Amino acid sequence: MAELTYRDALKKALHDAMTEDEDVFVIGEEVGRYGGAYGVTKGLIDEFGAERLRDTPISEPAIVGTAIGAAMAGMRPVAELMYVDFIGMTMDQLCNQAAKIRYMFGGQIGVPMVLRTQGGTGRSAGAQHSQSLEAWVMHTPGLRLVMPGTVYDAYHLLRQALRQPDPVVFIEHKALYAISEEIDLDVPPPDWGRAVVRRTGSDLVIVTYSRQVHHALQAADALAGQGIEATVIDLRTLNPLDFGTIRDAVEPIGRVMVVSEGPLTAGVAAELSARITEECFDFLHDPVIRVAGEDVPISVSTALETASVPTPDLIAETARKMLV
Amino acid sequence: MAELTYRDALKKALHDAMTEDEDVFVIGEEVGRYGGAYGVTKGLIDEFGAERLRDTPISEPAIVGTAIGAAMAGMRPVAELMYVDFIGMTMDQLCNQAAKIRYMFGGQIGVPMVLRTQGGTGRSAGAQHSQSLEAWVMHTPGLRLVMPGTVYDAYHLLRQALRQPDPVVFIEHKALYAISEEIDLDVPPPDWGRAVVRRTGSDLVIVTYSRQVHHALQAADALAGQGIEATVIDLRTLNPLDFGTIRDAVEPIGRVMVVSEGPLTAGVAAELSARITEECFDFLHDPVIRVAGEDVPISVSTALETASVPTPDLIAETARKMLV
Amino acid sequence: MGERNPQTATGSNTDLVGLYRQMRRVRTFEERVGELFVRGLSAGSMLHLSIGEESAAVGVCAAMKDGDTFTTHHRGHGIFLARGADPDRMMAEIGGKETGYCRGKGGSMHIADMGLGHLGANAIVGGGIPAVVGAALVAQQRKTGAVSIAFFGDGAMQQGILYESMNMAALWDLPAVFVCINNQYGMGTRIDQATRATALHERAVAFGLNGETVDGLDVVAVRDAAERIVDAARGGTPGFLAIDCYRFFGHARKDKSPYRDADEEEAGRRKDPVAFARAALVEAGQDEAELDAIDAAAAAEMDATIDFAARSEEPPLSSMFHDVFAVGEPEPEPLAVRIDRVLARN
Amino acid sequence: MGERNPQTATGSNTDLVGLYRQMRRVRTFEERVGELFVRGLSAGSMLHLSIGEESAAVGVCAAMKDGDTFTTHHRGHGIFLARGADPDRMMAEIGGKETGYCRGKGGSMHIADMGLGHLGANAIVGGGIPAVVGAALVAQQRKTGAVSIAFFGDGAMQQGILYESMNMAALWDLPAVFVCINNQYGMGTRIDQATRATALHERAVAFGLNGETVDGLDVVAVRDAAERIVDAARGGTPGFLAIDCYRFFGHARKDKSPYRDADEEEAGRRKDPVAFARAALVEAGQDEAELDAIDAAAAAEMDATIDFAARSEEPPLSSMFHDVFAVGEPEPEPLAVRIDRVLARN
Ligand SMILES: Cc1ncc(C[n+]2csc(CCOP(=O)(O)OP(=O)(O)O)c2C)c(N)n1
Ligand SMILES: Cc1ncc(C[n+]2csc(CCOP(=O)(O)OP(=O)(O)O)c2C)c(N)n1
Ligand SMILES: [Mg+2]
Ligand SMILES: [Mg+2]
Repeated sequence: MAELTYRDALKKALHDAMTEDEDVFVIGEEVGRYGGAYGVTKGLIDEFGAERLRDTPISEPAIVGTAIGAAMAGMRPVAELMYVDFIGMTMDQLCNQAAKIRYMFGGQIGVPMVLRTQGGTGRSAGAQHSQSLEAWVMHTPGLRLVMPGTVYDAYHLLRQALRQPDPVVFIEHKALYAISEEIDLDVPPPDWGRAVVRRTGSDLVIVTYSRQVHHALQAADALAGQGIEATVIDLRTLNPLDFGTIRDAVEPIGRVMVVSEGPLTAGVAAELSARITEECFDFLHDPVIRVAGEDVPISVSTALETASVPTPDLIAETARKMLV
Repeated sequence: MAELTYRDALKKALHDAMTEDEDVFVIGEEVGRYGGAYGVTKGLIDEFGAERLRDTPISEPAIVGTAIGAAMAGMRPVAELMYVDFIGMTMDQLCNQAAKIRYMFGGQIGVPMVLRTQGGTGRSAGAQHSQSLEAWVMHTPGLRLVMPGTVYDAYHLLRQALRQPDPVVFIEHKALYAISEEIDLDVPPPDWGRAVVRRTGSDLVIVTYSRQVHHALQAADALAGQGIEATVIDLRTLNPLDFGTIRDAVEPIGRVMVVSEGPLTAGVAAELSARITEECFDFLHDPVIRVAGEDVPISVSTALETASVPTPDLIAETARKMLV
Repeated sequence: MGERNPQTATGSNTDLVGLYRQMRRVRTFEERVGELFVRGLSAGSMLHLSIGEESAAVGVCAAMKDGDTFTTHHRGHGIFLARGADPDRMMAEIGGKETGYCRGKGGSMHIADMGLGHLGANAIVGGGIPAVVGAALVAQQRKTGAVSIAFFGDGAMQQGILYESMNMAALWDLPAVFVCINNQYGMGTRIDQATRATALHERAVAFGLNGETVDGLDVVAVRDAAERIVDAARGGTPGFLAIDCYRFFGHARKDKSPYRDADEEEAGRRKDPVAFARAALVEAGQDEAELDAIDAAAAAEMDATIDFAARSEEPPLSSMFHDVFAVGEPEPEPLAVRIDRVLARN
Repeated sequence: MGERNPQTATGSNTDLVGLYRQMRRVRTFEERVGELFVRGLSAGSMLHLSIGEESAAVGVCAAMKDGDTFTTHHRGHGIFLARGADPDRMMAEIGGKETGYCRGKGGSMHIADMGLGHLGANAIVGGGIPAVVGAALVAQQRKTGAVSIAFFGDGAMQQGILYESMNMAALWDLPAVFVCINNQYGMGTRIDQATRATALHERAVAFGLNGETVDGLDVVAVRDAAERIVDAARGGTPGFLAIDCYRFFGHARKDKSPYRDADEEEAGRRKDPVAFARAALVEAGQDEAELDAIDAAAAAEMDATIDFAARSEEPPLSSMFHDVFAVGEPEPEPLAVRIDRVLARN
């Protein structure tokens, strides 16, 4: 058992993977000397050197493209995008190249790279540094999508991502880097692609991922005090999506809230809502309720920023309304 | 009344807008001398000159960025992306800049530009030239999204788009350019943002847009021969989304299929399904059924290409199953 | 076109005293931004100070005229101020307040003002560059005589969109100027760790632009170079200007620059364009008391900005739904309203 | 590293006869692609012929060695063939057939073969360029001695990603080469309508690369220039080579090039590297009958490709769900199956 932060768990995952497999290397802006904008790679350069913590110019499209080429040539790059907000510059390389190479080339070769990045609100970083863009990735066939919400998962999901044969987009949450947990990393993780039930309750099911797991658990605690018991599912990976775990929780309860920090319209919450409705229709007492980001850009004003995405209060309040 | 193709209706819309408003100009690859990869702008350069049909280098990010600057400086650019598949290179300019400028700058200024492009399957153009990526746009607050399915709409929606104060992404379908209709363009169009019921039937509602409107109508004809009557709604614009028209059709019938050419997961069909379920839950006999693109890249093989997206057969077959 | 320097309400900037005054105002403003942060009044820590780069902002703006437009990078306070911004509204924006230029939505990295031709600061490295191509295109077509200037850092020299934009500007003979404020660093990366091609203007020349590099120590030299480049652009030959300077402090407020050594930093900070201008003025016989008065006026002016920001209100929550689309368009439905509607089944 | 030209099973390519043979094979293959289209056997009309550009493909490939890797643009048939591709499998791929290099999923614009180091053709202009930076990085780290070459057209010179990629290659001393096949046109846009900077290699030089331009008329000159550039890259100095040639026909199969005049086209087609090599050989005393035999062999070889493609099967529908992810991973559930499941409520 050790007390570890999310940040350090990620660092340890990179450290351990790089120790085990000399083909793993990190490439991105400020990943080496600087140690990463959020400190995830701090110190790794001392152990592994500048070739394996490769600082790049500010050239996001070419960073992703370089990782693709390196992956095709046999190595395992971990490309870092400092903010997921910069993914817009790389969508061609990511979605037209990395995601399609195995398919277009008839299965000849894959692109075993991990694109590490971070998103979400929480630092008054404004409209271009606070987004949750996972829906774009989830919509693209050929990409895996991982969004760890806990320290333990930060470690193990990154280790698992680094064993995948296909490109993985790994999105951390900027508001989670400092959280810490007492964990035993030697406890074997769930299989790749499995969701985890973080809390069990018989009144409603909350399906979520990344930072919203914490918001949901906080809300669930508050609700428990008022006699409402929620099950909280942490999806952990959005592709693969573990629908079995969702179904098992939803069918006996029939009340579901899906929570995502991304904008409501055409987002991850829409997919979850549609899928749950399709597969569990006869069990639902109410429509699946989406609690998501407002359909607005994120403001730098802290007050507006906070109100633009789901809060524990909104989740709890919504749950109460669902159970009236 | 005149017989017009979708291609020529678009051309006429540009022509008429450029005639009325000298601030309207077209900018993009091969829009001038060449007349557009699909011939939409052919001949316009003769009338309006090379400044208003501005051929550009192959620099998609800067084309969109240039249009943004020109729009902010007071003109009305129509930027053309030859294929929507190239939008990946421009997602930063489109979604971090164009979409957010009004908001980030506190309402000081808007970006009244139209990004014209085309997508979809139908020409064995392979994985990087056949996509339906509208979900990425629909998920981005601040962007309007127009997807005309008919000749009349091609004309009027483009005219309306060119009067919007905000950025509009206008996605044509490559398989529609050659369709033709007898139309009277002087019939005033529906208000901006309104859906249209293309066909009325009392057994199920099909909600769709762009080329799939035709597939849905074909399927509806086939179904009619078998005693099944479908209502077909053509959304025309995905943002704004005219939910009222959907609701009015869905509530009395309670059976809904949504059809979209884009990949199923986290796509437009998911949003429509979620929204319809939320708002019409008590009226639904069955879950909303999504008929969408398979979660695969598009192949160049015609056989695979055709089978990768909804066909009239699949729509009809699904409808029959829904009514068993 | 108007005269150069519409911003000099407080005196001509074309003489060195005026340039000095503007640089001092910028320097002092940035110091107050630091204070705002320390006092917990800023919205977040993403504050990028342009201390050490004042000659770039002031020198280039001295070459601009009424009607010209520009975009900046994330380190753009000094440029906007030199161009005539109201420092109160800037500071309020940095504090995320309703009285700010963007009503508290934009913050330090997204200040803009259409009245002064500021088409926007940008938090995407390179993101604001192509907009000047569009603005220049409009100036050319409408024959307004205006130029449009993109300001960015040395880090943006490695963003492809710069080359696409410069190529278009050259191809179309646009009145566009690309100004690279080379403070030697992009976060922790020194320019020679980002490229082998450190003679930055040569890249622009290879694309067919007018290109120069100037030492930012001397604001007069910067202004003169900027006048050459900007005037040529006004005449249809787009240009590029690199201004060498040094980022005195960390990348943003929390960065202590551990990646560079103290000696280098000390030497870098000796390249101080404000001190250099002051010394030159004194050397030329300028009365020091007058310079002290300028400094004092700047201090008073900028002190007031903090009070203004502190006194200003946060934007109302309802403003969250404004300005996604134009006024008059329906606003997005707030989630809570929507959820109530869904649960009420109507 | 191996010898140069692993592809020359049919004879050494380092002499002009060998180079001629390869160019003839490319020319003849492309002619057959045209036939495939006319006969309705191709998958679509997005077929981009490299007729007129044979010296670029053959000359550069002559400088490559076993283990080298490369990417191409959409007009890459000739390059791949010169590198040793099986023309049958190429033609089958162009026809969208199961026996093709990519099992009919990729087609003309997405041919690839890992065995020959072909990391893939690309339908995105510029899209394949940065991958060679990655491949070169691996070659450098593993000290394999290989180079990685990006082939692209003059149109891609205006894509920003090229500059980002070249900058990285220079910064890291990578064994990477950027080859621009300048056929003067990007669709209907002549190079001087796309840029003011038509001395293309100067841009690479400004980024710190080795850069040259060579006339593509003479394949020997191309090969020699390619050897200089490629050998230097193998030694850690990345390079850029522009090869001047002319796109003899339209952009793709349906384009009749109405935007260029007949005189220009005729003059352009006189810059025929195949005819030039043949004339040079004859001049040097080469027996013409031998050259005729080479031509005949190429014709026979390439005729057979059409039969092969025509005889081959379409890929089975089930293959639609293969290769989205690696073998062994669950495949996407077919929509029809899913719908049945939903409607059956299980
Ligand atoms: C596209 C993009 N990539 C990375 C970043 C993160 N970032 C912000 S500023 C910066 C350094 C920029 O350096 P430079 O352009 O020299 O400007 P300076 O900060 O020195 O003024 C980086 C990497 C960003 N904001 N946008
Ligand atoms: C990113 C992108 N933009 C535009 C296109 C459409 N397009 C295909 S080929 C081409 C011209 C390319 O010219 P060049 O690079 O010179 O290659 P060439 O066709 O002459 O071989 C264009 C514009 C594309 N495929 N990808
Ligand atoms: Mg800098
Ligand atoms: Mg070309």
